Amino acid sequence: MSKTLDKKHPNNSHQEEVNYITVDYTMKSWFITKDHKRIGMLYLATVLVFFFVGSVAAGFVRFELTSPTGQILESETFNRMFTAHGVVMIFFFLLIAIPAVLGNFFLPLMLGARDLAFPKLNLLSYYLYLGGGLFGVVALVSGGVDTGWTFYTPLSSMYSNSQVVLTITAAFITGFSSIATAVNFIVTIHKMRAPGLTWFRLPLFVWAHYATSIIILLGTPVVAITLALVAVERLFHIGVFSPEYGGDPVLFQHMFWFYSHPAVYIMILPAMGVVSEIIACFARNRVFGYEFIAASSLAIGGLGFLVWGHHMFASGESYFQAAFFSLMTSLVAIPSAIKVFNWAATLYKGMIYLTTPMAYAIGFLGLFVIGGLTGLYCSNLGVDVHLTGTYFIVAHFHYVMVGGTIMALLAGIHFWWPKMTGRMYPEIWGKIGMLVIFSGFHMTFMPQFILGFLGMPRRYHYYHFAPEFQAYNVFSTAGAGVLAIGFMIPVVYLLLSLKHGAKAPANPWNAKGLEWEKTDRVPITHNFREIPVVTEEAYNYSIDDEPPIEAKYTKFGAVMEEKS
Amino acid sequence: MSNNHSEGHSHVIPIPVYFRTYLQLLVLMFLTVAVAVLAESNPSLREMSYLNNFVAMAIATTKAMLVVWIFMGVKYSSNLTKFYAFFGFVWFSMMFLVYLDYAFRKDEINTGWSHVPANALPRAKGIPGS
Amino acid sequence: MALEATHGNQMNPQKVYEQFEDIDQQNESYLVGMWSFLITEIMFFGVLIFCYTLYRWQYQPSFYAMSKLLDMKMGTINTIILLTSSFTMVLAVHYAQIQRRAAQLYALLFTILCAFGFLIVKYFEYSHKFHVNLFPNPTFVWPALDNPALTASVPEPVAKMFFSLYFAMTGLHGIHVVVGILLLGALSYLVWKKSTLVEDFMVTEMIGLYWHFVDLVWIFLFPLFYLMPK
Amino acid sequence: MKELKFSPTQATEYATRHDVLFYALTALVVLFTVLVGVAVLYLMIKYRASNKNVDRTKRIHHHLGIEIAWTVIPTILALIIFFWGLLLFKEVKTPDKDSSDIYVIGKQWMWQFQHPNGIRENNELHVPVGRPVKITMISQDVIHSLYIPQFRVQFYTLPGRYTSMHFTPNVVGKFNIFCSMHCGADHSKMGGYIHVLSPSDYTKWLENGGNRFSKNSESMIKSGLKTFAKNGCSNCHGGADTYRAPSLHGLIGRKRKMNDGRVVIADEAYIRESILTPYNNVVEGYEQIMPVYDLSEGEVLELVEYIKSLSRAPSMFEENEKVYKNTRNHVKNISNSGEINLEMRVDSGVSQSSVQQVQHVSEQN
Repeated sequence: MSKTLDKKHPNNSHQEEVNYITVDYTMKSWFITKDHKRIGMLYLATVLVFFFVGSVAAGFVRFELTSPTGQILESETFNRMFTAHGVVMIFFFLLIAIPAVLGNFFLPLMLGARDLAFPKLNLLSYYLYLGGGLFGVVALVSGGVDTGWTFYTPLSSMYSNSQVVLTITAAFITGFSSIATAVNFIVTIHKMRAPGLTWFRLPLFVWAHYATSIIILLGTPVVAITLALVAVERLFHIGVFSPEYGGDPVLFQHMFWFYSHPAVYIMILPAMGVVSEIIACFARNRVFGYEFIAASSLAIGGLGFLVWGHHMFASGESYFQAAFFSLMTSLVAIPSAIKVFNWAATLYKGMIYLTTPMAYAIGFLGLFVIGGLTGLYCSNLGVDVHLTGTYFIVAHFHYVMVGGTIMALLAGIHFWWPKMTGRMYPEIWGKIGMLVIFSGFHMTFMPQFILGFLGMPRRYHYYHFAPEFQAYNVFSTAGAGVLAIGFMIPVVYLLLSLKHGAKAPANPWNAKGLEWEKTDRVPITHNFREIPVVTEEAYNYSIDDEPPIEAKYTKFGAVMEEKS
Repeated sequence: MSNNHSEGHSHVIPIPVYFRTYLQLLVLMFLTVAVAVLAESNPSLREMSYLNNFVAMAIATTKAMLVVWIFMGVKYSSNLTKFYAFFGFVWFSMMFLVYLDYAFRKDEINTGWSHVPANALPRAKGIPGS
Repeated sequence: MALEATHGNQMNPQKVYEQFEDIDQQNESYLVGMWSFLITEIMFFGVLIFCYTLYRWQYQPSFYAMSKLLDMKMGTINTIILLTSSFTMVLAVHYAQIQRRAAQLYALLFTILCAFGFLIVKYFEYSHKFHVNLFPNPTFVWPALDNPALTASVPEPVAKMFFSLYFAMTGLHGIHVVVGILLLGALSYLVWKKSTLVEDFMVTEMIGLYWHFVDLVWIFLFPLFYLMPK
Repeated sequence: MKELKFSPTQATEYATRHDVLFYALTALVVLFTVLVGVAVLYLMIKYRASNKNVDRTKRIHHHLGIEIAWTVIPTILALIIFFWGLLLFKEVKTPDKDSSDIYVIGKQWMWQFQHPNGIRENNELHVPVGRPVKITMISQDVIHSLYIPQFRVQFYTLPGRYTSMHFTPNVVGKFNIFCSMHCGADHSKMGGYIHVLSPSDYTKWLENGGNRFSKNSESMIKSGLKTFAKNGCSNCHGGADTYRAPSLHGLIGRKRKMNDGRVVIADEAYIRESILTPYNNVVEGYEQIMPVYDLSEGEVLELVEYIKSLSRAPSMFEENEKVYKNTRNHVKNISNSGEINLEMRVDSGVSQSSVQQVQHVSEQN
């Protein structure tokens, strides 16, 4: 079970191997593919485009804020910029990134399945996403939207002059893409596990995606119909949240956050799954408290639905409800804390290799711990009345979402890059990139905590009446520059590695798991030559395992076969 | 690869079972209409509005259960399908936590909009003596 | 009948797709997949039903008065129509399982007929509401129907709210009925053409589940809107 | 550049108490971050693969005791923090009995403050130091949020509903007012200053009629009384309960039983609702005969202030009766000549066009 095919039969690098990439080279074969791996790669390319768009908008916002009176933009344009940043990053990047890219690619591989349960639905979900994204781009091009990504009524339903309906349509369609993916994942996890792969042998990545899918299933339709009601209110004057109709705008916030708070867990749970995989692999140790991490995923998924009220402590919601939701929010921190402690304990007596994926995973820990703990301020009734709606919140959720999700996405991409593309990337650049991102991140968002405590409201364009804000804003913008450079580094060397990277062996990290041990160097179209049978627990690592490949073999142009 | 001796799938339910369910549904529907009409016409019953509400929703729920259980075949499906069939209904009830807000907003009563279109409402000017 | 019940699947033409191991796994996957999709539909309508209960709780007397503007007879007729269509739908599934294509086709066509019947009744209801201008648009007329008692007891914003919810909920349900007609129409066409695509009864079963769900929603909408007690 | 500030001024006692919790939380966050950070770094270094000299035998992968420990301890800490926050929240939601009222209308993109004595200010608010202030707020268009960082308080102003907040400034100075809820194009311009004045300065300011902003000719109570008389409220709501309507004297804080069985405590929101949507609250024993009045938020606030004044002291009631009698004649004279247009009246056609951005007549002020 420990030896892979390739080690016995080293690849002849000149001979063309048939895998999911080389099986067909036509454009058409990519765009009508039903192969989950190809769809995953399509998703990867698309989310990166949206990430770029969202980052440019963020760049404008940060640049604008270096001066108390703004730099180049009008207030209306500024509003459209931060809304574009929020909408694109959340609806088209963060919610999609890990599940649709890594989940799509690796869930069937980890389960020992030939494909997801419904491959056509999977392709449809990609095109829904693409369609939603196009609507989003059209909305951006045709003037953008200025309500903030939260679309609070009655600003969005009655007062805004921007492309609210188009943007909502985009989010609505993308929501259905998420639902299709979630249905696919749930069915696949339930029904398509390989023989012997019991629930408690599943990789934690799968557990995390299961919890995520359930949240998507239960939450997404709620926000979809809520936003649709706002659009309908604008178009046909059928209003449910409009004060003009006797409605209550706070009800919109209830319904919106009923999904949008759990949505945070849609972003962070898969990230936690990725980190569990990587830490176990590079500590050469079984994950400490496997059951607790798995259960805490489900606990986060369940409790995550009972905390939405903490977005509205200052909204005039009833005292009783505020207290209930504050309590639940304090408690939802516990499962996350359990995970962090268990990851740390996994390192104990480990055989730790600080490879690039591991570096990113540790970076994830560093950012997520701060992001998670600052959530305590936001859950707290007393403190939140001061902090809600300020930059403190902005900093907090960027620590969770950017620090958590993006670091984990990068970690995952680096971890599985050899499997996805069959190429290695240069280790040294990987670590440099990670360091730049990590420090740039702190530079950008640490000052925002102080800004928030000082009382700078979010979404402010001018602050000439409070000059003490400027120093922090300038520092934050400088950090954003570092962060931007940091994000360039992996993009550059990963793209270069496609051509110049050393050819990766089937299992360069000597990792456990069906996706590493039972597949070809790059998986074939239906993943496995024969359906594997699982006989052992997940993460059955030992210190006697062969180490991951050494850094010198990962340089551009290196030849991998030297190793064997 | 098709196997024709499988146990777990394609329960062919005899038509009388369906027909009986259909009749039950119709009876329940007429019952709920009858209750509503009766409650409307009878002033003494009209006072018991909560009871009427309860009856209407109980009948609706029973009808829904019949449809889910027999017509949608959940009765004959695996436990997994049963779980997913009822999970949604259970989770939907989570939304009613919002009542925690509205039921306890003592000092902050939700009211209408002050800018009610003037032409649509009886004007205060018509009051004699002002 | 008992014979059919035991031997119905003997000439099973179900095809197993390559990602599945066997037909049981495939069928179960479809069922779980469809039900998890229906969960999203439940939450979808759930939001509207929840908003409705909340506002009805807040404006109970007005909502009661407004519900008298709806036609209970039409609502009842529509309920009967949908229940009947649900029944013919299960017949279609039944005949699909035992491979009686002609019977299946007739059952499907009758179901479509019912769906159109539902829409026609709905059309009369809607057009009446539009005619007396009860659609909450900027030209919404209140008081409507020359009913001074109603006007005195129900303020315009609440009247608008009631009809907003009425049109939003029945409208969304109507859209589902239209989608159902499209699905059933495509299915009937394929059955009529003896297409191999629909030899597998699961296709009919899935569309059936969807159609029953549409019925299910109406089962709740009917008492909520038409049979409102004071 | 000014020197770096790390925390905003504490301008109320509540702010001090708030900051204690804030810093306690910060200590907790730092403690756990350092704990996890040090543990991870220590383990990373100690168990690095190149270090062959550590004991890696007897690995453990499950330990129920440890799991329970690190579940229970954070839970307890979270609960402590929660209850601490709950106490603060109770404080920030419960105004002092003897606080003076200030009314706020939020609109795109300005704050209108209204003192009971009739002084109106836009985007600036003058309050005396050391006296509790209760702010009753409403929005005229979208959701805003009145935020004063130095007082550590903010609450939404919602369209169609009163919210309130309160504070007792104890530092003389000038502090920022922000709108912390995104409210459209000029969201960031929707700010201003709150001037906390010493008692002597405040008196001076009052005497000057609120320096550069025009003082209304009459107090809010008087304006409210005028509105009251103009709309004929007094025809039914007199000094005592009549068969047509209950009296409004001593209304505030009293329990009212509705004819549908609800018991409601009469407060500002109740009064507002009863004026604008009388059909929602019909007191037990009365018929729904009160019509719906079309009033601006400003007028409603004045009415609320007037009706509240009816409950303050019996002597005030008599005084008001006197004033009322005088003004009724006065109002009658005016209303014969034409309709009174109060300053803060809002265009009532607003709600008819909801797609386009509605232009309010805010420039009046």
